[in-house]
Formats: sequence, C-alpha cells, structure tokens
Amino acid sequence: MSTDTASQRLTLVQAVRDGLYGELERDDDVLVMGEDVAENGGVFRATQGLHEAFGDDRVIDTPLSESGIVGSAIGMAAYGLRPVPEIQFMGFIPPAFDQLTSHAARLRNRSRGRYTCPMVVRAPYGGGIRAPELHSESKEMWFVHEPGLKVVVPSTPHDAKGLLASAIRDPDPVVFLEPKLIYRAFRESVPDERYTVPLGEAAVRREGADVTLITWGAMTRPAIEAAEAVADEVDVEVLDLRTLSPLDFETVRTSFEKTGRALVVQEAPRTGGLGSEIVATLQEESLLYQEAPIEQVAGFDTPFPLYALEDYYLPESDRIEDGIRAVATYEI
Amino acid sequence: MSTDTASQRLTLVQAVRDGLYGELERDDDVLVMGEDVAENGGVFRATQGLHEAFGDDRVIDTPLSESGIVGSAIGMAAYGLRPVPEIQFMGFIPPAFDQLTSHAARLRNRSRGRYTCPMVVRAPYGGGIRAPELHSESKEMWFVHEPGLKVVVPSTPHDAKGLLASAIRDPDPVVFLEPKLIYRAFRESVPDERYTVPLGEAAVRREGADVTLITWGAMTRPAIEAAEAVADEVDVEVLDLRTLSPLDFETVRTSFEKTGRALVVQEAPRTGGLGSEIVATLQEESLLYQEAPIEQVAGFDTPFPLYALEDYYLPESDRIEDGIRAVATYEI
Amino acid sequence: MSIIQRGPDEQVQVLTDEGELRPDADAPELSDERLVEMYRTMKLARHFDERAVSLQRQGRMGTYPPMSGQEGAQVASAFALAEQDWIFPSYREHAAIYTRGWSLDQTLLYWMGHEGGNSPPPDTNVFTVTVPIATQIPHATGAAWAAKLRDTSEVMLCYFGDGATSEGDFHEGLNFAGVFDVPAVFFCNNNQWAISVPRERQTAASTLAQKATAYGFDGVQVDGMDPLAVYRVTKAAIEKARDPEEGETRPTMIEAVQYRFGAHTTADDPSVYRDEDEVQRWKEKDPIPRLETYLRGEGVVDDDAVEAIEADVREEVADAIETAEGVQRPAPEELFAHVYAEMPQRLEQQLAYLQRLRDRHGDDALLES
Amino acid sequence: MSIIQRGPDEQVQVLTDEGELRPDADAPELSDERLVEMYRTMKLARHFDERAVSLQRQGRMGTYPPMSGQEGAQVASAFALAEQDWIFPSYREHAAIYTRGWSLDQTLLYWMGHEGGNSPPPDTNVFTVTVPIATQIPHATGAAWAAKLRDTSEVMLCYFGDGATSEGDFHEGLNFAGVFDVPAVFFCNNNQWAISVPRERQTAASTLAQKATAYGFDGVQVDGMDPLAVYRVTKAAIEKARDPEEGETRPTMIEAVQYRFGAHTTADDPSVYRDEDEVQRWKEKDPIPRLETYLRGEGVVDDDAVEAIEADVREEVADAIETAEGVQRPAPEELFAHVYAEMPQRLEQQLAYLQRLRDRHGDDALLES
Ligand SMILES: Cc1ncc(C[n+]2csc(CCOP(=O)(O)OP(=O)(O)O)c2C)c(N)n1
Ligand SMILES: Cc1ncc(C[n+]2csc(CCOP(=O)(O)OP(=O)(O)O)c2C)c(N)n1
Ligand SMILES: [Mg+2]
Ligand SMILES: [Mg+2]
Repeated sequence: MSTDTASQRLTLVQAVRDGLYGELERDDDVLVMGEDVAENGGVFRATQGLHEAFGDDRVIDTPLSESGIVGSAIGMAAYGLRPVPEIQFMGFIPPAFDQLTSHAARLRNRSRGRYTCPMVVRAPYGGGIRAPELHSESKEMWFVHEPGLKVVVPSTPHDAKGLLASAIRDPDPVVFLEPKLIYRAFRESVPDERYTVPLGEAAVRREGADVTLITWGAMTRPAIEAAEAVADEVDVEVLDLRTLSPLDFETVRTSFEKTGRALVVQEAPRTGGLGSEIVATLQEESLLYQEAPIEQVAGFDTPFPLYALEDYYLPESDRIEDGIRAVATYEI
Repeated sequence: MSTDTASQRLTLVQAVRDGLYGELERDDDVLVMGEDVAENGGVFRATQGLHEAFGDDRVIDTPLSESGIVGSAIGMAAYGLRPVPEIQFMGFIPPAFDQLTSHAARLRNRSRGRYTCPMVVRAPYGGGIRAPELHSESKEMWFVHEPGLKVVVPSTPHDAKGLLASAIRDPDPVVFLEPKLIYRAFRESVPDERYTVPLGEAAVRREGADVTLITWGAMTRPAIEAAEAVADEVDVEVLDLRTLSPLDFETVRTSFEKTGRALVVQEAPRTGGLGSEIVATLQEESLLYQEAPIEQVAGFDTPFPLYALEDYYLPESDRIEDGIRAVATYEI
Repeated sequence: MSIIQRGPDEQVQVLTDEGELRPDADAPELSDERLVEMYRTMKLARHFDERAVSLQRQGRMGTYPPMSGQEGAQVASAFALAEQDWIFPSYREHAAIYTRGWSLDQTLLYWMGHEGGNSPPPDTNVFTVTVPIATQIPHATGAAWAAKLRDTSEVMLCYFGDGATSEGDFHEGLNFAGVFDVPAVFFCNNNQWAISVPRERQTAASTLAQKATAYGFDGVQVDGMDPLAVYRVTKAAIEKARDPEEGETRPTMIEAVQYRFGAHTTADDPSVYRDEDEVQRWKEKDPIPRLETYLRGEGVVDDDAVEAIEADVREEVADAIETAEGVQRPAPEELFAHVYAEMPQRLEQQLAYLQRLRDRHGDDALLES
Repeated sequence: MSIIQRGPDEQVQVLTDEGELRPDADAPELSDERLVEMYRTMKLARHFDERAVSLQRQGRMGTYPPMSGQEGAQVASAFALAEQDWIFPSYREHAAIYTRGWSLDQTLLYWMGHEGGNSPPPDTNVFTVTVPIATQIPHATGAAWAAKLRDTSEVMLCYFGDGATSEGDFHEGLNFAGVFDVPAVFFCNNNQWAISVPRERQTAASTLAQKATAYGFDGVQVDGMDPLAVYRVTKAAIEKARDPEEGETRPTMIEAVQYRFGAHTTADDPSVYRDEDEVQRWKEKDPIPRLETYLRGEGVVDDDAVEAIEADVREEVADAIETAEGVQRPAPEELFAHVYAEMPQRLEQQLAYLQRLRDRHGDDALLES
C-alpha cells in the first residue's frame, strides 16, 4: 500500500464503491446495472452515489430478473461495453446460472475469439450477518468448476478496489464475490487514485515455517487470528488466494513444499469445495514433501442455516486453531 | 443378477424404460413428465411406450420450460405425488438450477420435515455421441456440492433399472444422470420383475490388489478395459461408485487401505471434480496407507468441444492405462 | 359477465376511498361476524407489524419485512378460501398465513432465525415461506396440477409481488397453469415497489393483470386496499378454479393494486427512493379505517367494539412475542436434521466433529465469533 | 395504422396460398432484382437442406436440423434488414445467416463438429448460433440496448421458435426490451412443433403474438410462408425499432406462422408424433412455389431463369460441401484455445499432458475409443 499518495481509510464495501467509481470514470464503456443499484445505491450501499455521478445510462436499475440482467449484460459485453451487473445476493445467482455457464463462460470459445464477454458479475457472498434464508451462501465452486469464468474474492479493502479494477479491465467474464461479513468489519488505507491488484496471484498474509494455511475471503481474518493465537506453538503461513479461478497453485505449492503441512479453511460446504481441489493437487504434485494429512476446516454439508445457528456453521478461530494444531502435531 | 426369474437382455436405455414402467405400474403416485416424453417416447426412447400404457395423466408432455418442469414437479412432490421429470440433456438443467438447489434440495430442511420432495430428475449425460454443443456435459458436481440432493449414475443396464427404482422410492430428491454414451453400447440380462439396487453403495467391478481405480458411469467400461489390458503388470481393483451423493467412502477407503495406490477416472473437468473430493478424503483419512500420489485421469478444464475433438477430450483406455502405470510404479 | 372477465385495466372496487359502499357495488356476501373477524385480523396484522419492527430495532429479532398498507389484500384474499384450499406465500404474507392458521409466534420465530418458524403447523394449508422471488409460483402450479390429477376440490392461491412478475419463474409457472388448466389463482400484491424499483421500471405493460393474456386465462385488477373488493374478486377466481363453467379456464391472475406504507424490510430506508407525499396519498386508501368506516356505517361495530378489538389484539401479539422469545436457540444438532430423511455417514461424522468442538470449547466460545 | 398495429390475431398476408397478390395487398417494395435474389436464396436454402440431410445420412456430418418449409420466413426477414443491423440466430436459421453473409461451408463445418463453424465471418453482423432454447433473446436485448446507449442506428433481430416462448429467458428478454425500449425485433418462427410437442401444448394463449401485450409493445402475426408478407412486416418492425414515431415503442414481436416440413433434426422421426396429412396440408403453402408463381405471374422469372438458378444453386452447395469436407480436423490444441484470452497455467499443463499422450500413443489410438 502506497503511503505517499492521498488515501482514505475505507471499509471493504466503500472500497468496492470507490473501485466502481474509478472504473466508471476511466472508461465510458463501463456501466453498472442490477436491482436497486441506482437511486438506492445498492442494498449494501456498494453503488451509493454512482447514479448521481454518472447518470441513467451508466448506473441502471433493472427489473427483478437475474437471467435478464446477466443475459442482457452478455449482449452488451459482446457488443463492446463492459457491464458490471450486480446480483443482490449470491443465493440469487441461480436464476442466472444458465446465462453464466452456458454463455458468459463460452462465448469466446464458441466463437473462436470473435465475440468476448468482458463482464464482471458482482455479488455479496457468505454468511454471518444474521440474514434470512439464501442470503448467506458460499458457492464459489459453481464457477470455479466452469471453464471460461474467472472467480475473485477479495479479503481486504485495498484488494477489493484493486482486484475489482483488474476484473473490470479483464477481457474475460469474472464472478466477483464480496464477503459481506467483512463489508464493514474494518477499515484500511485505500489510495484515492486508481490502481489494480493483478488477478491470479495469491497473497501471503503471514509468513511462517511450520504449517501452510490456505484460505480466502471472510475466513482470512479468523485464520490470521488463529495463526497469531497459536504463534507460540506453531509458526503458520497464511495464504489468501484472492483469485479462486484461475488459481495460483504456484504460491500454494511453494509454501507447502516449505512447511510440509497444510490446512484449508473455507466457508463453503466441505464436499466438492475448493479445499478438496487444493488438497488433491498438493498431494499429487508434492507428496514427497507431505508430513501430515492435509486437513480442512470447512462449512458442513448442510444448507446454510437461518441465523440462530449460523455461528455453529461458520468456521471460527477455535475451530481453526484446532485444525492447525492437528496438522502441526501429526506424526507419521 | 438372478437367473431363475424371467429376464431379457436389455441395453441401458431399455433398462431405464423398464424401470420407469415398473414403478409407474407399482405406484399410482409416480408420473413421468418432460419435453417429448409422451407420444415421442423421449428423444432417446427412454420413455417409449409409457404414454400408451399409462395415459395422459401419468406420462406428460410439458412446454419447453425446464424451470417450469422442475418447479411444478416440486409442487407435485410436496403435494404427495412422485414425479419423475426428464430434462432432455444435462446441458439444459441450468435453467432449472434454481429450483433444484434453492427448493428441491431444501424443502425438507426448510419445513423441518413437514414437506418433502420425493422426485427424480432424470437427464442423459456425458459425451461421446457426436452431439451438438451443450449436449455432452458432465457436471455432476453441481449437485454433489448441494446438500439435500442425491446424485446417482448407473453404469450397467441391471443397475440402471434397480437404482432408478430405488431413486423413485427414495423420500428425497435424486438427480439421476444417465451416461448416454453407453445407452446402447451393450446388453445385459435384466430381470423382468421389479427389483431395487440400493443407493449409496459402490460396486467392486473387478477385484485387485495393487491399485484402486475409482470411477462411475460411462468411464467404467474403459476403466475395466484398461485394468484388463495391464493385468499382466498390475492387479487393478475397479470401483464403480454408482451413487455420487451420498458417497460410499467406506468401500473406497477399504480398497485404498488394501492397495495403497489409487487413480480416479472421470469425464468431468478436473478442477473441482468429484475426483478431487475423493483424493482429498483418502489422503486425510488414510495417509498412512498411501504409497503413491493419487492421480486423476479427468476431462480437461475446457468447455466440452464439438464432436470433431471430443475423442481428445474424453479419457479413454490408453490414457487410463498410463494413469494406472504411473500410480503402480511410483516409488517414494 | 363475471367480475373477473372485465377488461384487465378496469379496477374492481366495492368501497370508495372513504369506505362507503360504491353505488354500483353489491353489499358483501359476508356475515357481520365474518366482517368483524376480517376487520379484527387486519387490526391484528397492523399491530403485529408495528411490534415486529420495533423488536428488530431493539435487536430482539433479525431483518423483518413489514406489511402495513397491505393487510386488506392479504386478509381478504385468504378469507375467500375454502377450508381445503392452500396458500403459497412469499415472505411478506404474515397476515395471510395467520388467517390460514399459522401462529404469530411461529412467524416471529422465523424472523428470529429459527428454521422451526418455517414449518407450517399441521392443520394449516400453507406452504413454506419462500424467499427467492417468484420461485413459489411453479410450486403452486404443480400442487394445483396434482390436486386436479387427484380430482380433489382444492384450489391453490399463490402470492407474489409486482417485482416477481419480471422473473422467468412467473412466466413458466403461469404458462404451465394455462396449459394444464390447473385450479390455481395467482395473486399479485402490486405494492408499487420492489425495494427501490418502481412498478413502471418492472415492465412497460400498462397493467400487470394484462400479463395473463400471454397464458390464455383471465387477468383482473382490483383495488387491493379495498378488502371487500379483494374478497369478491378472489372468491370469484377461487370458485372458477374449483368449478369452471363451460368454456371457462380455471386459472386467474389477480393484480391487487396497493401500497407498502413502510420500508421494504427493516434494513431498508425508503426515504432514499420515494417521497413522503406519495406515501401520504396512498395512506388515504388505508384498508383498515376504510373497512372500519364501512362497518360503523352499517352499525356492525361501534367505539366499544373497536376498543375491545384493539385490546384483544394487543394481548394476542404480546403473548406471541412472549412465546417466541421463550423459545430456546435450537440445538446445534438441528443443523444436520432434515437434510435427508436418513442422515448420511458424512453428516454423522460432521455432527460428531461439532459435538467434539462443543465439548472442547464450550458453546460460548463457538458462538462469540 | 401501421401494419404492425393490427390486432394480434389477424394474420398479415400479401400473397394468397397459390401465390397471387392478394386484392387487399400492395405490391412489394422490392426491385425485381432483389425479388429474384430472395427467390434464389430460398431455392439455395432448400437444396442445401436436402444435401445436408443426406450428408448426415451418409455419416459425413453429425446431427443436422433441417429448415425446409421455413425458408421464406428466414430469408425474407433477413432481407428486411439494413446493412448495419444484426441477427441473433438459433440453430435452424441456416438461410437467415447465409443471407447475412455467413458461408454455407461454415454452416456445414459447424454441424461437422468444428468450433470454427460457429465463428461468424468478420463482415457479417451475425451472433453465434445458439443451442439452448431462448437464451439468445436476452443477448439480443442487451446488444440492442448497447446500440441505443451508443446512439447508433443498429437494430437487432432475434430468431427463436414457438417452443422458446415457454422459457423464462423469453419473458425476461422481452420484458427488458420493453422497459428499456430497445431497438430489437423478436422474430418467432412458429413452425407448429417443438420437436414432438405441438404449439397448443406450449401455451394456452390463442396466438403467440399476443404475448407481446405482457411487455407493453406490439405483437403481430404474419403468414410465415408468405415471403412478401414476412418482408413487409419485418421491415415495418425494423423501421419502427430504428426510428419510432412519437408514442411508438421500439420493440416488436413477430409471430411468423409456418411449418417445418421435415424432421426436427436428423435424429428425429416425425412420423411418431404427427401424421402425413398435416404435412401435406402445409405443403400447399410452400413459400418457394408460392413466390415462384408470383414472380412468373409478374414476368420476373421464366423457365430459363428458374433452371439457371437451380443449376447455380446446385453448384454453390456442391462447392460448399467440397470446401467443408476439405477442412482438416482441428488441431487438438484448439481444445485449449479461446477458453480465456490468456491460457492459465493449469490449462498449459493439461495441454502439455495431451501432447505427451499424443507423442506416446499416436492420434489414431487416442481417437479410436
Ligand atoms: C430471485 C431473487 N432476487 C432478488 C431477491 C432480493 N429481493 C428480496 S425482495 C425484493 C423485491 C421484491 O419485490 P416485489 O416482488 O414487488 O415484492 P415486495 O417485496 O414488494 O412485496 C428483492 C429484489 C430475492 N429475494 N430473490
Ligand atoms: C434449454 C433447452 N432445452 C431443451 C433443448 C432441447 N431442444 C432442442 S430443440 C427443441 C425444440 C425447440 O422448439 P422450438 O423452439 O419450437 O424451435 P424449432 O426447433 O421448432 O425451430 C428442444 C426441446 C434445448 N436445446 N435447450
Ligand atoms: Mg412490490
Ligand atoms: Mg418450433
């Protein structure tokens, strides 16, 4: 983070807004569309003030129609614009699932590069905010499993702005998932000026020698907390993936080959989650370095519960600490 | 397979039809619905003759409307019927994705058991039949990752009939994926009478001591072929999962703990596929038995191509043999 | 001609905005007792709504979607059903589901984050509360279709908002209803807003009722803040669905034109997107004083009766709150219950893991995150 | 009143079934040259179709969806476009995309399983062929919306079938078009069947054109086997989209009533679900002899001209087949090309793995499975 340019201490959701503002300003082809994004500024205020600043043609309230939103955004993107549709919650992406997987993901491939789909579908994602049903889902795997899509999840305000800018400038469709649990959880210094954080590069959030902890999004904070809490016993390296697809296996492997032990922490249901892909790849490519089973602290294979039980569902630092210890103390 | 009852040599698609016939006959609440399932008997003839036998109220042509089909089937199932909707190809399930994941999967949970969704969504699946775009997908992970759904893939005519009967009698929603590459590839003796093959139990298709090969659906045949081809060098145990969710980890683990080496063969794209879940689980639970990296022979992380290149996409026996040898000969 | 078969842009009214019987309208077919019950239920709903909003403000409940302004449409439509009929609610139909037997404390429990709140009590013919917009519409169609196949006399009434008419599931659900001529009534609570998006932004159609044309059945617009008009139109639609005359189609779409007085949910601030004048204009059509004026005019209620009802309603709501707040947080095992009829092994393992965590750390630690 | 604003259940016709100019119709606004071109294109389409079906039968091509009976609707609608306009085809619009500059050999290549066949040639304003039903409709709306935002004069014409009108994407795409008043024309090739499902089973609406009511814009039904009527209606719709009069809405839905003479695809056997009589009845409206009769009557073509066209068309199709069959199987690397603008590392690894496999086993072994 630069210190000699002007900056502000922003929350993650403010940084998203700032990123959108910057890209709308930079490129006339960029436009924001979705339910309640204009006058209302988005149900989480992620688009606040954008309608006022950029007007009806750039910041557009649409009908309540996710397939219509993503489908027409695909038409716009193919035409040459750079739409940034918002889906109000990840749990409401399914009506647009067909347009995302059958079209956005395939347009470049299908037309052998003649048509492309430079579009960013933004959606708040994850649990922990006492929300109603289907407002807490973490289903990044719907899109990680889909060739042709990129999937990005920021975990800090600074990254949120920079990754969003990269996503908007990317020539391919990006699903940009915003962990709403940390929309307002903390502030960070975010430069006023535009900048990008590259897609496809994981960040090492904490260096360590004993165990590699791999996570992303809202789980990054409790993961770092847990790493600090056990620091006396175990020296944990914490990786924040940031881009889930295409994934930076290089950084993950390098860390694992150093520590020989790894733990994945994710909010999504365990079975078929990204954690399992990472584990499968690590043991395949780096078995000789492996000193313990690679464990996962993950969501349960149940629907995300209503809020009375959500704290039992979500991995938190006790659970993560237990996981770290299990991995660190394992002896063959 | 029983030999003392009457039986016929049927193809897999005939066995599906036979299974549907039996369940329609057994239980008045069962009904078949979908695009072209009635007079036309289904585009693959999986419902041939059913309309004639059971009439307009039991075998129903619907409008071209996948969300309407699955959504109204959910209403029927909650009411107390047992609908068996067909989606014409797996690639056309996405329009019904929301109804499947937000509703079918959750109705029991949401209502604390007051409403249930005993429904079987059938769809032909997988590649290899020179079909147009989106007619060759293997996206079982959409549903394996979804708590509340069951996922079944038969690989033989006998199983197809018996698993389908179990799925229809199951109190929960089942996605029943039929590998169309082997719809007519071979015949097998199938009893005329009704029978069930239980959900949730993998089959050992070939016993072996050296390597565990885990597969399902259309890949089972080339996997067995490959196992036979290398039989002089390596003794391969071939497991056919049959039910992908909930998965029979018990059988997989038992075999792996015997052989210490494993290979997963799947048609779906590698990243985020079921193979990775199996590998992650095996190394987590049975690392001490592991003698080599667990490899995967999988589809590429690309859209399934049009047919001129599909044979390069699909795992076939050479590729599987290579995989077996790599796993078998690995030395730590 | 039936009340339903008028032009889809003529709005049915029985009461004037002031609550007089319109000169061109017949008196309602309801007994005085039922009219009072209807009135009482609407009063109850209004009071419940106020209390629920304040519970949320006090942190005693999660996000809540208020219904004030919409009680007339909800209650009167539910009153038009026969015993055996079913309703398919969205998330705002607290008064409709109450009318059909769902207790207030269960509704509170639901918004307090308990799954149990969405388990319709056994004797109520109410489907679960549906959160994803419009997705309950095909369910209602399917259930109605099943009832037809089983040759029962049940009719399914499905509620949804103006915003819902833009979703594909609205289209597919109504289209199936038309094709299979199922006994369903599609009741659109057009409250003018889908969160911040006005009705005009949802569709270029001049009425929502005219959308029924696309499905080959009747669409009718009714003053949704006139409970007697809503009752009459819904009743006619239900009867047609149950027992159509020669040449009639069973399904009907009703557009009940009304207004949401409050916020979309307690997380919403409507002052950002609409002005108070508009709200005030619609408040003049408030269904509660309107019905009260009518009932007073007919001598069915007087000051005493109204006061008694108010007291009674307060007590009922207070009791419900007490009951709901007395319910313990569900046991963590409930997370794993009802995912499948039979718990798969992997879930058993995960449940055991959670138990170990609880034993090791205690619930307080796990919950504080 | 514009030709479009008639009642949605009146069908526009210019030619009688026999190919005479209807007494109430004006002569077409097309030059003789263009009329002959239109006729030639329709003949070409018919011949192409026959050859394509036979290629499939001979195992020289994969599944193919024939269009015979529908050439008039396809060609005449595409003829009504201006240079800058775009079309959004489904999988059956071989003649429409040809009219807009897509070569026949590319179409063949596509059905021979080559991705390259779906890469619209640079100067054609044609979107990719879309397989999942109705999903191209929101794309057309979005592109039209983009054109409007960019203030160009482009109009987007979107094709789809009768079956497509039952999908949610039809609804959402048309609804957006109405709300944002975009320059799009929605052209429904109602060929009476969606594979084996008849038009009456798709919807209880008496016409498909009336579905436009739900979106607040015009719907019009045209005889889709009357190329001159199709031309006129499409032209009017395109012009309205480009340059609406005061009070007019830009979008239009056109229902072109027609018939598919052949099978749904080469994998389909229509005798299972429809009888030959029906086919014969519709063949009396065959657009090709109908236009030919008109052109002969007007003295625009004679036996010699028709023969010359037939010979010419045969040659063009034969050349296209030769060209397509001369194209080599794409290199296996093509699997990995164009998944992303830049190939991710994991794909590079998978490509390298495939290369190793090929080196080790040879292509023949890998392909024989
Ligand atoms: C599929 C889906 N998309 C978005 C949402 C978020 N959302 C909740 S309520 C609402 C507005 C609904 O408007 P309307 O249908 O008019 O019903 P009302 O809330 O006015 O009763 C939206 C967009 C949702 N619940 N489901
Ligand atoms: C979403 C989807 N569902 C099902 C199919 C399978 N399918 C291909 S063509 C077809 C019928 C289409 O009918 P219609 O829209 O009338 O067009 P037509 O084929 O008659 O031109 C069906 C069901 C598909 N391609 N896409
Ligand atoms: Mg509303
Ligand atoms: Mg058709």
